[in-house]
Amino acid sequence: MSFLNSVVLLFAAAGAYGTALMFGTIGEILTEKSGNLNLGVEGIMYMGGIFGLIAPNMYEMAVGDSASPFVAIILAILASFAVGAIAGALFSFITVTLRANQNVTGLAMTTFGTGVAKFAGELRRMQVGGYVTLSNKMKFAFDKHFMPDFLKKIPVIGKILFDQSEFFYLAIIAAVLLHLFLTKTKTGLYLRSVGESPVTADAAGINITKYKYLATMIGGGISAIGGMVYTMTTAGCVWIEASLAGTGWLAVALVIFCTWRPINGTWSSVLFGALMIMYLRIIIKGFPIELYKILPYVVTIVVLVITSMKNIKDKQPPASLGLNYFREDR
Amino acid sequence: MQTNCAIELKNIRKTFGSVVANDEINLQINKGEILCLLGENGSGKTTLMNMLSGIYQPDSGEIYKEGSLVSIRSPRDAYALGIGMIHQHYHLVDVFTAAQNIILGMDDQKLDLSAVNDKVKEICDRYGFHVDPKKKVYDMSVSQKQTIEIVKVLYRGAEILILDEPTAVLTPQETDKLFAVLRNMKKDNKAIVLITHKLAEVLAVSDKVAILRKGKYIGIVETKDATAQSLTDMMVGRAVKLNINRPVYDNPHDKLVVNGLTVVDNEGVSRLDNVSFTAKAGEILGVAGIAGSGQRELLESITGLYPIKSGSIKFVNEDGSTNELVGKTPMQIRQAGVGMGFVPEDRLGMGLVGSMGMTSNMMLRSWRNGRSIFFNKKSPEALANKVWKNLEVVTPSTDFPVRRMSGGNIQKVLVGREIASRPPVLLTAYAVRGLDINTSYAIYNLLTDQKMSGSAVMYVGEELDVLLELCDRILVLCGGKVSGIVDARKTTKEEIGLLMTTVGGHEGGEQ
Amino acid sequence: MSEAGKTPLIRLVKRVKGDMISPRKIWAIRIGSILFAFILGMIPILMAGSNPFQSYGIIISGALSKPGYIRQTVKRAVPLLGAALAIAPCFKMRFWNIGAEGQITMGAIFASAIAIWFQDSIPALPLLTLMMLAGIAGGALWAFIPGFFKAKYNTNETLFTLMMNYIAIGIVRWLQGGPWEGRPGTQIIPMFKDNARLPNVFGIYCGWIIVLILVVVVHIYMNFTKHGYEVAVIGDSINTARYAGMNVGWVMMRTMLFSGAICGCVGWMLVSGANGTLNADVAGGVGFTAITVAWLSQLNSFAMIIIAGILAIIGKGSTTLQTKLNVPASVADIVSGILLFCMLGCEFFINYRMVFRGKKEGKV
Amino acid sequence: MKKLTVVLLIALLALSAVFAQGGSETASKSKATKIGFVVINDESDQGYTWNFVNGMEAAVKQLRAEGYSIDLLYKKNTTESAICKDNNIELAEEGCEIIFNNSYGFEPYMLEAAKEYPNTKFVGMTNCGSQVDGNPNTYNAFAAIYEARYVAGIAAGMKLQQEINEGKIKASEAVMGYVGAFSFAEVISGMSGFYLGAKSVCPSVTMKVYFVGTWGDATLEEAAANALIDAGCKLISQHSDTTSPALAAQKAGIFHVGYNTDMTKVAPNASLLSSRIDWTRYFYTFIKNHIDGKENKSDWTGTYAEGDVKVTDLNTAIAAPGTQEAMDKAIKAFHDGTLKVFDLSTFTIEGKKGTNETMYDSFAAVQGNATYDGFFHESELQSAPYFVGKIDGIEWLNAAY
Repeated sequence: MSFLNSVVLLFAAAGAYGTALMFGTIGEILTEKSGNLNLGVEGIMYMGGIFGLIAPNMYEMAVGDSASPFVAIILAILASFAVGAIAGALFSFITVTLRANQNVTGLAMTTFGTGVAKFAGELRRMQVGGYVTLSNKMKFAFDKHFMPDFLKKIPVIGKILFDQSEFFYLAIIAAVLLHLFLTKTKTGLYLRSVGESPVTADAAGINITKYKYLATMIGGGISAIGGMVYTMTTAGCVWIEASLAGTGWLAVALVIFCTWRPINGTWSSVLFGALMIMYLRIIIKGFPIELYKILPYVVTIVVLVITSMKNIKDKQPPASLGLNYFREDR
Repeated sequence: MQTNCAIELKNIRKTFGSVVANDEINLQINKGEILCLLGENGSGKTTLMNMLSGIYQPDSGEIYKEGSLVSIRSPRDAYALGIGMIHQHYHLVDVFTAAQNIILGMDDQKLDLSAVNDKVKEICDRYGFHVDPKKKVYDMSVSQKQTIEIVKVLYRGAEILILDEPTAVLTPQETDKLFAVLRNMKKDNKAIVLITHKLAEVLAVSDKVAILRKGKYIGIVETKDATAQSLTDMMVGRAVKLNINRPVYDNPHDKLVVNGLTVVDNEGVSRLDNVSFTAKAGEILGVAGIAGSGQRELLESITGLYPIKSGSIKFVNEDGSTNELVGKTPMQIRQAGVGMGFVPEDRLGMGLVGSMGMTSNMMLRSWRNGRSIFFNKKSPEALANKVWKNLEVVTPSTDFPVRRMSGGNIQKVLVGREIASRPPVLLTAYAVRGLDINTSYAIYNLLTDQKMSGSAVMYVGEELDVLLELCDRILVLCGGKVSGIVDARKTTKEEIGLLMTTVGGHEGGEQ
Repeated sequence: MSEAGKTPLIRLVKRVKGDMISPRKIWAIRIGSILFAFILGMIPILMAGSNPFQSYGIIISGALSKPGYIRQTVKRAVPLLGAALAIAPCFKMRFWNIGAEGQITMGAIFASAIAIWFQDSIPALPLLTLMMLAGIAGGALWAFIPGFFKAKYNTNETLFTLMMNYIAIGIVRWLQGGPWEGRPGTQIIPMFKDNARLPNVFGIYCGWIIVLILVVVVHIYMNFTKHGYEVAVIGDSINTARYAGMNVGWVMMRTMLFSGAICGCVGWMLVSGANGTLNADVAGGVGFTAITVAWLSQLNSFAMIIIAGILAIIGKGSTTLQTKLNVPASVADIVSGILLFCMLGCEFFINYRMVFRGKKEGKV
Repeated sequence: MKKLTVVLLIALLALSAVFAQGGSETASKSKATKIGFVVINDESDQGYTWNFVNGMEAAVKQLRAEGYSIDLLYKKNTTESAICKDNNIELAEEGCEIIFNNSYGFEPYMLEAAKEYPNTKFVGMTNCGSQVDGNPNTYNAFAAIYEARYVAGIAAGMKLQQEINEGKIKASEAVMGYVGAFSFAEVISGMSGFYLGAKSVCPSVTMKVYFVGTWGDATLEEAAANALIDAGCKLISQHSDTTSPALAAQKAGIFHVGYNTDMTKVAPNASLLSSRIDWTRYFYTFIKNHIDGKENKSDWTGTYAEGDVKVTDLNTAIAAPGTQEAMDKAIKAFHDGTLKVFDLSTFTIEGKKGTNETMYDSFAAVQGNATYDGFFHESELQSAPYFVGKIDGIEWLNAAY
C-alpha cells in the first residue's frame, strides 16, 4: 500500500467519526458566535445520542414492519435536535436571563446531560426488556452510502468525498449554510455582532436576549444531532455511552482549531477524526500509539497560543465569549 | 418656534443607588439647530442623553416627541423615533467592515452590501464625509471610527443626533471637518445635540447652549448672546467664599521636577504633550482642567502606572540628590525610597478593593511589609481604627466591604490611608468628588496638614473655588498640554476657566 | 410603539449599596433553591417508577447509614473537596482554570513514577513524601503552562486548561499500555507495594485528613497570607492591583502553580490512597465537578466541605438506589445537575431586583 | 443562616431515613442468599456484559425453579478503579455471600476488598490471580473460548475456501482480519484458535490483526475493521465488545465472525456466526455448591465438551455448504478429546515448531510446562489463557497493546 493510498483511506474512514464531530462543532460555533460559551456540548451530544435512538425505536415498535426509514431518520433528527435545543434553552435561561457564570453552567450541563442520557438509555432498555436498537432495514437506511459507484471510484477524492453516509453531506450542507448565514445574511451579521460586542449590538437596537437564546438553542440542537449521528452510524444504532465519551469536548476543541469558521469545521472535523484513528493506519516507528490520540488537543493548543501571540484579529474568539451582558452594568 | 420642537424632556429624574444623576431636568431640542449640552464631568449630561438613546430609563419624568408622549425602552425604540446617539466610547464591532457596522440592527432590509455602499456614498456626499465601506474597523483611525458612527446614525434616518464629546479624540483639523459636517446637517433640518465642555467649540458651532451642573438643569442661552465668560460662570457656578484655611509653609523647595513628559494611549492618541512643571514641598499644586485633559495620565505617569513615551520625572531627596522615576514600576519606585501617596480618581476601580473591608484596604499600601508569608494585619487594623475614628468614617465595622459604604466614607478611607505614611509626595485626583461639605472640609484640612508637614501635594480638582482657596499654585491642563501655571492667591476663577477651555492661540508651555 | 408611554413590564435593577437583600433572605433563597432542586429531581425517579421519598431515603441511608457507607462517601468527597480547594484561588482571581482534571492526573503520573521506580528500594515514609512532592510538582507544572501563556499573551485560559486535561489523560493511557504496563496487553499498571500506599485511618485512606488540613491551609492562604491578599485584589480589580504595585502576571502564574500543586497533591492521594495504582480514570471527572463545588461555595473553604459532601452523598447513595430499587445510578448525575442549575440560578434573585411596571421606583 | 441550612439538611435526612426504613424492610423479609454482581458497563453494550448478565439471570432462574431463594444485587457501570473496590465492599456490607466481578481490570480491586471480607466469596471472571494470592475466599473462572473460536474459524475458512473454489478470489487473497482489543494471552490464544480453525479447512488462509487498545469503543473498532478491509481482508473477526466490526464488514460486502453475541441480526449479509461463552452452568454450579455447603474450585475452566463455550446458530443463508458438518465434526472431536487446538503439527512459530518458551506467557500467574504430548495444553495450569505464540500466518499490524 502506498503512503498516499493509506492517507486517502485514512481520511475516507475518518469521515464517519468526523461527521458526528462536524455536527457538534458546527452547533457549538453557532452558539459561540452569540457569545455564549456552552461547555455542555458533551452532555448535549450525549442526550442527542440517546434520544436520536429512542425516537425511531419507539416509532418502529409502534408501527412495526411497515415503518418507513425516511420517517425514522426525520424522527431521529427531530428528536435529537429538540433535546439539544431544550438544553440550549436551559443554558440560555440560566446564563442569559439569570446571568449565572457560563463556564460553571456549561460544566453542570455536561453532568446533567450525560446523566439524562444514561438514565434515558437504561430506562428505555428496561422498558423494551433487552437492548434498544432498530431493525436492520433501518440500520442500513441510517448509514446509507448513497452516492453512485462511479463517483466513489474517482481517484483520491472519490473515496473521501463520495463514500460517506447521508449525514456527512447533511453536515457539510449545514456548515455551508451556517457559513452563508454568518457572512451573507443580515441576521447572521447581527448574531456575530452580539458575540463580538453586545454593547454595540444593543445600542444598534438588536435584541441580544433573543439572538443569544436562538443561537444557543439551534446550536445545541445541531450539536445534539452529532450525538445521534454517532449512535446511529458508527455505533450501529446501539447505545454505547462509553464510546461517545469525549466527543463533545473534542467538538469544543475543534471550534478553536477551526477559528470559529464552519467551513474550516468540516475538514478539520475529518482531520480530527483521522488523528483519532491514525494509529491504525500510519504507524510511525517509536511513536507510542496512545500519543496519537492526544494530537488533536495538542494541535488545538498550538493554534490557540499562536493566534493569541500574534493577536490575529480575524482569528480570535468572539470578543465577548463567555461574558454575560447586562445593559445597565456598563 | 414651538413647531420646530423635536424632543422635549419633562421633569426627568434618574438615580443610581443613592446618587442622583439627573434631578428634574427639563429640556427642549429643536430641529435645524445645534444645541450644546454643557457641563463639567459628572454633571449628568451623558446620563440624560442615554435616556434618550434608550440605554437607561428615567425613574420618573416624561419624554415627548413632537408633542406626543413616548417611551424609549431600548436603542431600537430610539432609532424608531429618529434619535441617534454617537457615544464617547464607540459602539463598533472591531472585526466588521464599515458597511457591516453601519447596517447593524437595521430592520426590513436585505443584506445587500452594494446597495449599502451606494447609500453610504450618498450620505457621505451630502454631508461631506469620506468612508471606505470595506475597511475593517480595527484598521481605522479614531476619527474614521467616529465618522462610521455618525454615518451609522444618519443611515437609519436619524432626525435627532446626539454626539457625546465628539472632539475629545480629534485633531483640530478633524474637529473642523466634523463641525462642517454638523453645519450641513443643521441645514438639512436635523436636530443636533453636542455634549461637550470645550467653550471654544460651543461658541463656534452651536445655536443654543443648555447648561447642567451636578445633575441639575441650570438654564439655556442663545449662543449669540453668550461669551466664554458667561458660560463658564454658569457651568462652574458663581464664586463662593469657602474660607479654607491656607497657611504658608516657610521653606518650600523643589520635590518633583517634571520635564517634557509625553505619553500616548494604546490607541496612539497623545494624552500628555511635553508637560513640564515642578511640585514643591510645602505646597499644594492644584491641577485644573476639563475632565479628560490629561489629569489621570499625569498622575499615573508619576506613580509609574502609565507607560511614558518621553520626558523625565525627578524626585528630589532630602539631601538634594535626585531619583529618576521614568522607567520604574510602582514597586521599584517605592523600593527606591520614594514615598508617594496617590488618591486616584477611580476609588473602587483603582484605589480600593470594593469587596474588602477597611482593614484589608489599609493593607493595600503595607501588604508587602515584613518577611513573613503572612501579612501583618495589626498595623492596618490600627490604622483602620485610627482612620475610622479620626475621619469619622460611617461603617458598621472595619471589615464591612467598602463598596457598600457611601461615597464620602469610601473617600475618607482612601485619603486616610494615603496620608497615613506622611508621604513626601501626595497626589490626589478629585479628592472631594461626590462628598458633602463637611467631609470635603475634613479632606481639605488633611491635605493642608500634609502640606505643612512638608509634603508636595498635587490636587487635581474640578471646583475652581476650591482650587483657588486651597492651593498655592495651579497648573492648568488643556488637551494634554500645560496651558498655564498660575499663583492661586492672585488669579481669578475667570482666568483659570479661560485657560482650561482655550484651544489654539496660546496653548502649551509655561506662561 | 403601540405601548408608547408605558414603561416595560419588568425591568431589572442590579442591587447596589443600600439596596442589599438581608442575609436571612439570601439564605432562604439558597436553601429554597436546594429544596426546589430536590423536588425537580423527583421527576426522573418517578419516571423510573419509584417512590421519590423512599428513593431519597435510600440515597441518604445508602450514603450514611453504615460505617462502610460513610467511608465510601468520604472517599468520594475527598478528591472533590481537594480539587475544589485548588480551584478556589484561581476563581478568586477570575482565572477560569477548568484544568483541575488534568492537573490531578499529572500529579498522579508524577507520584506514580516515584512509586514505580523506587518502591523496591525506599521505605514507606520517605517514599510517600517523595511521591507527594512529585505529585505536587506534576500538578504545578501542568497548571503553570496555561498560566504562563495567559500572563504573557492573554491566551484564553478556559480553553487552554480544558485541552490540557485530555493531554494528561492521554499520557496516562500511554503509560498504562506502554512503559508501566504490568502484564503485557492488560493496560493495567500493577498495584503499588504497601510502602507506596497511604495508610488507613478509621478504615479510609488518610487522604481525608490531608484534605481537611488543606481546607485549613487554603483558608489561611486565601485569607491571611500576602499571596492570598494579592489574589483577592487582582480578582477584584487588576487596576487596583497594579496601583498597589503587584506584578499581576507573576501572581497569575504563581497562583496557578499553587492551584496545580494542590491538584497534584490530590492526584498523589488518589494513586497512593484510593486506587493504589494509576489509571486513566484516576481523576474520574472530579476536576470538573469540583469547579461547581468551588463556585457554589462562593470560594469558602468550609462551605466546600458541605457542598462536596452533598454531591458525594448523592453520588454514593444513588449506587445503592440502583442496587435496591433498580433506579439507574445515573439519576445521581441528573439530581446533581439540577441542584447545580438551581443553585447557580438562585444567585440572580440575590443580586438583582425586579421592578414591575406601575410600581413607583423609590427608595427601598 | 448557615445554621438554618444545617437544620434543614438534618430534617431532610431524618425524613428520608424514615422512608428508607420502609425500603429496607421489604428487602429483608425473606431469608434469601444474596449474590452480588459487579459488572463493567451494562447490558446496553449488547455484547460482553449482556452475555454475562444473560448467563447470570438464566442460572438464577434455574436455581429459583429448584426452590433456592436468591437475591441478586447488581453494581453496573463499574469502572476499573477504586469505585470497583467500593462496589465490592458495599455488596459485602449488604450481606452478599458471593460477589462476582466480570472484568479483568477489576481483579486488583476485588482482591483488596477480599482481604477485608474473608467470609465473602469473591469471583474474578476471566482472571488469573486469585488462585495464587493465598486468599481462600477468592476464585477465578474462565472458559476455553479458543475452542469455540476454532469452530467459528472453520466456518470462516469454509467460506473463504468456497470463494477460492468459485474463483472469486485467488488462494493468496484468502486473508482474514482480526480486531483485537489488547495484545495479551486472552486475545492471542483466541485469535490463534480462530486462525487454526480456518486453516484446517482453508490451507492458504492468512490473517492480519489490529489491536485497538480498548474493549468497547465502537469508533475505534469500526476504524480498525475498516483499516483491515482496506488492507485487503476478505473476512473480519473480532475479540472486542461492540458490533461495529460486523457493520463495517457488512458495509464492505465481506464476511464476519462475531464474539459474545449473535451478530447475524446486526449484519445479516456478513455475519456467519459468533463464538461465545455460556456462563450459565458456572454460575449455577457455583451458587448451588455454595448454598449446599460444598466446596467450589478456586480456578475453573469451562470447555466445549461441557457446553460452556459454544457458537451461535450458523447463518445458513450465507455460509458455505458443508460448514455445519465440518463444525460438527470438530465439536464431536472436542467431546471425544481427540482434537487439540494447539496441535504442534498444525502450526509453526517463525518457521520452527513451537516450544514452551515461545508459547507460554511469561507473565501468567502460574508458570509451568504446557508443551508436551505434541500439543500445547492451554487453560490447564490455570483457567486464564497463557498461549502467546506468534504463529506463522498471522501478521500483527500493530504490535503494541
